[in-house]
Amino acid sequence: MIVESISPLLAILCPVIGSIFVALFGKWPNIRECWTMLAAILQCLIVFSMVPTILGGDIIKYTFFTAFPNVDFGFSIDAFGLIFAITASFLWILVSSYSIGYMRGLNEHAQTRYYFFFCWAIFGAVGVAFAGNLLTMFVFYEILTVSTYPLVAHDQTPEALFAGRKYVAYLLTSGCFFLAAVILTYHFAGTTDFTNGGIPNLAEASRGALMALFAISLLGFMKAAWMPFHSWLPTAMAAPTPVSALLHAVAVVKAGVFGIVRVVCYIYGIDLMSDLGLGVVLASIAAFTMIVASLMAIAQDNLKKRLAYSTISQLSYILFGVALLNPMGVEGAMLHVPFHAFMKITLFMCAGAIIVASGKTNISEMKGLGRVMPVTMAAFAIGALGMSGIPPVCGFISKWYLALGTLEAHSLILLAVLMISSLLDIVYFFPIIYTAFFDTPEGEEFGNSRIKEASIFMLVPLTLTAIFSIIFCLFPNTFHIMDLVKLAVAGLGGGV
Amino acid sequence: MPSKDTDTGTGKGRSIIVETVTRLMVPFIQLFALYVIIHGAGGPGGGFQGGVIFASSFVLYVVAFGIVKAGNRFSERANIVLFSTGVYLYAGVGLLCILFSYGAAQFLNYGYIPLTHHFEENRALGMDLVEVGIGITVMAVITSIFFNLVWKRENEEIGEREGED
Amino acid sequence: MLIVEHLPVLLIVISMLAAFTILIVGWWNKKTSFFISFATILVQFVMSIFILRHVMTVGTIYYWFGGWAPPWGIEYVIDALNAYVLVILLALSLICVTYSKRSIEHELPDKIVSFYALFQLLVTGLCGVTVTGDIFNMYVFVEIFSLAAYALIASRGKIALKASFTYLVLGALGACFFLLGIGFLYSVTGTLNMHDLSILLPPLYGNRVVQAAFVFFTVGLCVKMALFPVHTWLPDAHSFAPSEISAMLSGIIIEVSTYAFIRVCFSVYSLEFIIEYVPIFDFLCLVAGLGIIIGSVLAIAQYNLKRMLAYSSVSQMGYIMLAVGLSVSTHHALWGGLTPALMHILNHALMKGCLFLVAGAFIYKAELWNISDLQGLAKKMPYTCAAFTLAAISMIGVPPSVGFVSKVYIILACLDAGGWKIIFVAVLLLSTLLNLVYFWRVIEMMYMKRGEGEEGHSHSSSPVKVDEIPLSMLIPVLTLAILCIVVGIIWLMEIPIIGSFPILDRVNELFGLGVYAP
Amino acid sequence: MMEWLIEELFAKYNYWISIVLMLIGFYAMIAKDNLIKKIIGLNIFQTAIFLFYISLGDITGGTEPIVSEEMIAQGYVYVNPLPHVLILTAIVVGVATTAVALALVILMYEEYGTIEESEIIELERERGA
Amino acid sequence: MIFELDLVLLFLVVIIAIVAITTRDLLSAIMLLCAYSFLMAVVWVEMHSVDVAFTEAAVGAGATTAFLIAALSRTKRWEKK
Repeated sequence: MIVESISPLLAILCPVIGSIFVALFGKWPNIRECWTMLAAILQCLIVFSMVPTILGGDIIKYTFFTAFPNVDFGFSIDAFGLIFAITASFLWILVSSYSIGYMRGLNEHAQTRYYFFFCWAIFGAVGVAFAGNLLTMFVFYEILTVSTYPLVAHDQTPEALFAGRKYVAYLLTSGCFFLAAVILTYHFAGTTDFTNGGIPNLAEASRGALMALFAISLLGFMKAAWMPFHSWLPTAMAAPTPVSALLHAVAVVKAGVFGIVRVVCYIYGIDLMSDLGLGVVLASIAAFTMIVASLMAIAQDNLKKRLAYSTISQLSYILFGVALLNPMGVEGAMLHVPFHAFMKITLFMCAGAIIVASGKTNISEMKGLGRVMPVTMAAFAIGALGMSGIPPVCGFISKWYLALGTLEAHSLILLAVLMISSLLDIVYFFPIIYTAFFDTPEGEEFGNSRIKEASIFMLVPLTLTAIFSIIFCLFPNTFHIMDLVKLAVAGLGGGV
Repeated sequence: MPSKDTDTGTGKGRSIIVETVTRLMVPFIQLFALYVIIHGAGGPGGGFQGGVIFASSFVLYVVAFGIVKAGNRFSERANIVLFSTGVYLYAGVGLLCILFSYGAAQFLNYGYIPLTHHFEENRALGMDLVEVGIGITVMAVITSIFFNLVWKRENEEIGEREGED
Repeated sequence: MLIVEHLPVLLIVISMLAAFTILIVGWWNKKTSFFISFATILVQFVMSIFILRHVMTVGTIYYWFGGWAPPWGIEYVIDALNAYVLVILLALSLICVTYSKRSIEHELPDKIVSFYALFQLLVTGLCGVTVTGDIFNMYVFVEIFSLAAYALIASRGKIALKASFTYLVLGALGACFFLLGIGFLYSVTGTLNMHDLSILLPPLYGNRVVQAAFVFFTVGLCVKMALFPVHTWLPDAHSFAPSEISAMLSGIIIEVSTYAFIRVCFSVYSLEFIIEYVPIFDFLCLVAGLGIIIGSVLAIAQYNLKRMLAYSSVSQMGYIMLAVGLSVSTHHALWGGLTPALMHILNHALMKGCLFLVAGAFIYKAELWNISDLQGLAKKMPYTCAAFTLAAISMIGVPPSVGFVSKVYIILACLDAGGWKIIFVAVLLLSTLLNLVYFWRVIEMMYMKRGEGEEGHSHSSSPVKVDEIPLSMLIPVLTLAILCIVVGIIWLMEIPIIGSFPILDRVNELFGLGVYAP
Repeated sequence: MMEWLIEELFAKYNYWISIVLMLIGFYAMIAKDNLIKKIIGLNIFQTAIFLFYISLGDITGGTEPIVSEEMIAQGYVYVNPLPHVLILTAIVVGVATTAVALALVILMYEEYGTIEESEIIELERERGA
Repeated sequence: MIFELDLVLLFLVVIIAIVAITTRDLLSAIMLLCAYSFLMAVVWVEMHSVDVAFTEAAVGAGATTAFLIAALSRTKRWEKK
């Protein structure tokens, strides 16, 4: 059933209005940050208020106008969209708090601009989550790209500028492909609405055209950082850490992955995908990315860079799960969206806390850091465990489903890939934990304990996300995530 | 002719014969121009040609007496007023057509201007008026372009105006 | 006759009278010239809106000059196409004239009077081309606005003179070709009225003379609208003219020439001729496609901001001509026919108008000509830079700006046309990327580049003083920038309310374009 | 063959001549370096077009288009007057163009001290560098 | 029209045009242009378009020449090679 409601509009307006107030109160930091927090909390509440309706099996719709025949510009929220929206809006609160600590701790410049575009980035991300069709998604996707540019290039050092340029070049290029994909889809199918089980008319197009369209769509989602189009992500780590945390663990990259899942499950539909044999293509890309990115992560000494490569690898888990084209796989993929977000954001926030507290960016300098920053490093350890898929952290759950999915697909090769990749995760995360806790510190800084834990603004969010990562494992239905995923998967119909 | 060899500004090296002939010729040229303007509706000629001929009389004057003297006789300001007047005459006649017919007739539908009691005569008179307007404009514009081309003003504060049609 | 039916001619007459009034009054008081010009254009703009309303509600306006019936007298015809172009051109003129007040006082203090007189003459010519229904009359008005444009470009002096002269020679050449075309048509039909021509021509379509005339029209107008291989006059002229004139040149003048081309193609000739006898439109598409790419590539190579924008205009003209070229092979009710082309005419006027005015603002403030001079300017001129950014991302085609809408429509038209024309989708996307390269460079320079000695984490503790352009310049710039977004949303929204765009639909209906293929 | 020649080449000689003149003018406009020469070329080009128009309106054995009622009644054939009106307008346009062009040339001479296009470009390049 | 006269005049026009654009002395080029216009006017009279011929004689041969010479007086007489 379809419920018309303005709550999506309200949710999307929160960051817009927030951004206006942020700009207006730019001269008074405290008030400015209050507005950010307020907008974040309000948005989160509105998003959560939609959960019961969706769980009741309804779809919330809000249409602005009809842009083309059969293409509305508007929102249509289903279970999968809501998962992403919950993740983004909930984490925004935590990251806002974290940003306050981080930006003040480092005494960064142009903070008003930072908060302003932060709001717009969330606007884009939640818009992508809510979008009811490809066109709407494209609009918000591009807004997301443009509004994150000032965040990536925030430092305005030549290095940051280069990162920003690379970022924009990659993502707007992919935006062109996305646009082409939108228009071609419309041309072939007559609509771009996300439909459970795929758009029926699309199957009428020729096989070659559909394959080409799929390739174009994939290129359109370079935000998913699949190899070989990943290199913008590690470069973009020049951004301030909260930006990396929220945008490069949650909003931007997840928007890309989210888009691919949308295309696979809701535009093509699983049947059509397996008919065309595209699942194998996607799975091989994902598998390749998983392994190679993990290997590259091992080689990094810079903590943020290592986390970035880890992100690339983990994002491909989601693609991998979808590419399996069976319920278990898709379920694992969808679960991995929020779970990975929580774990990765923990890791990034820890990295940021380390930078603020000690100024250290390289892993080799962190010997014995766990002794002076126990809370941070403990949270980091939890995140790392989760990444490697070790219980009792939520990464375990999603990986479990993914593994079940490979079994259901009767593909031992893929299972092997998954296992190898998880093993590699352990290989690049455990040395960090070991270095932090068990290596003997060098130099005298630690002795004088000049390094302390970071401020409470930063510590609380990262502790919270770490705790949530564990809770998600023990009670996967927190925030109704599990229910929503089940609902989304059940709705896919077809061969699922 | 104001070529490089003759200094047009001061009128140096001018000849008494040229001056006298010019003095004699100018009125006749202008008379002829007026004839051409008025005669335009029924034969070769018209406002435009007449205007050009009229302007050529000033060109002749400049050639014979030098630009400074000519410029004093026929100032820039007078020129502008004249050619604007011409345009006003032309457009005004057109607008009067609309006005006098209370919007029933089109622009330049001369018959409706109550100059006489006959529609056809009105039309002919209206046309003549328009021709006169055009003649004045063309004369002034051509003269002014010529003056502007020839005259190298150093200290005078007159904007460069290029040819309006 | 209703008074609104007199408006087409009054539009021209008051504009012309204003030009001369400015000259006379300017002798006594220079300051008044601006106000006369502004008031006139404002009145004209209001008139054009009434005309548009009349055309849309009642129907086409026919005006017989001097009461002479068409084959003998000059006829003014206003249908949906003219009315649409008329409103756009007067709106942009209004914005440019508002902007020009301070900038002309600053740049050409001793030429104020002649500037406004010529500007008014330019507007007269442009309006004249738009309203006339007589092809020779159109030629005359084309020449009037061209002459005014040459003089206006030259008014800046120095290198602009050279640019203006080049434009003059090429423009005169184009006009001569146009005149030859008219002569050819006249020789076979004996009439100059467009409507008459369209009735008399069809039996003669096989005639070589008629075909040659069409080619002459095309070549002549292509020079005037700076289509790619004959665009050579454009970069110099656009970059050295005073900024408001650059905005007019880029936003209106070449568009009005495009209008003339559309008029000749579809009102004088017909669809049948273009499709069956001289299938030139496919060729135009190719040329336009090349123009899109080459214009963008050349724009990347520029370091002078206005010159970059000028090359970008070459590429944008390609967009419009591509859309015109596709118009005969598309059939969809929404993006079929001339809809994308006309849409982009408005969109380009908004975007390029804004960009050139902003470039002018930089020159006004501190003689900043080059892109590298703009370093960190966003702090000093926040609103101007914001306007530039809006217009620039609109050029790149970020939704929901106007650039995005045109791009989507043209791509849909390419797909609709089908066949080999699908390659233009790739061309358009590639051009988007190239646009991205050269506009992003400027945006980055304005916002992100730090000035000298500002390296590292210095927190701009000494805030840069905001030093904006005067309000009378800022408001036009911001208006255009905001319109870039608002109009984009309107384009996207208009469709469901009335079914489609009434004006553009009317145009397509008029020319029998974009009909659903049975 | 001979007939064709007479038909196509000879009988329409004024069209051919007007084309030749157009080409001469075109050549001067494009290829000449001197700005005044370009303007002269422009004039030649325009006048050639006018010749073309006049040829269109001309009728063998016609008279001037200045007629009265009784002349028409007597069966006088007069040449088509409309092209003439057009040409008048076109001449106006032509002279205006020439005037603007000359004004530009003079201003350029004051700026650069030359009226050769290539020299102006060179000077400008030196200034830019 | 008189066919022979016409032809002679037209050929003369062509020759004058060619010489006008080739001569290096701009003053003579201008005078040749004047002659060109005037001969053209004669041709047109011959073609029964008196009105246009009259205009061309006044404008082409008169005003334009005057303008060109005026311009020449402020620039250079000789074309460079």
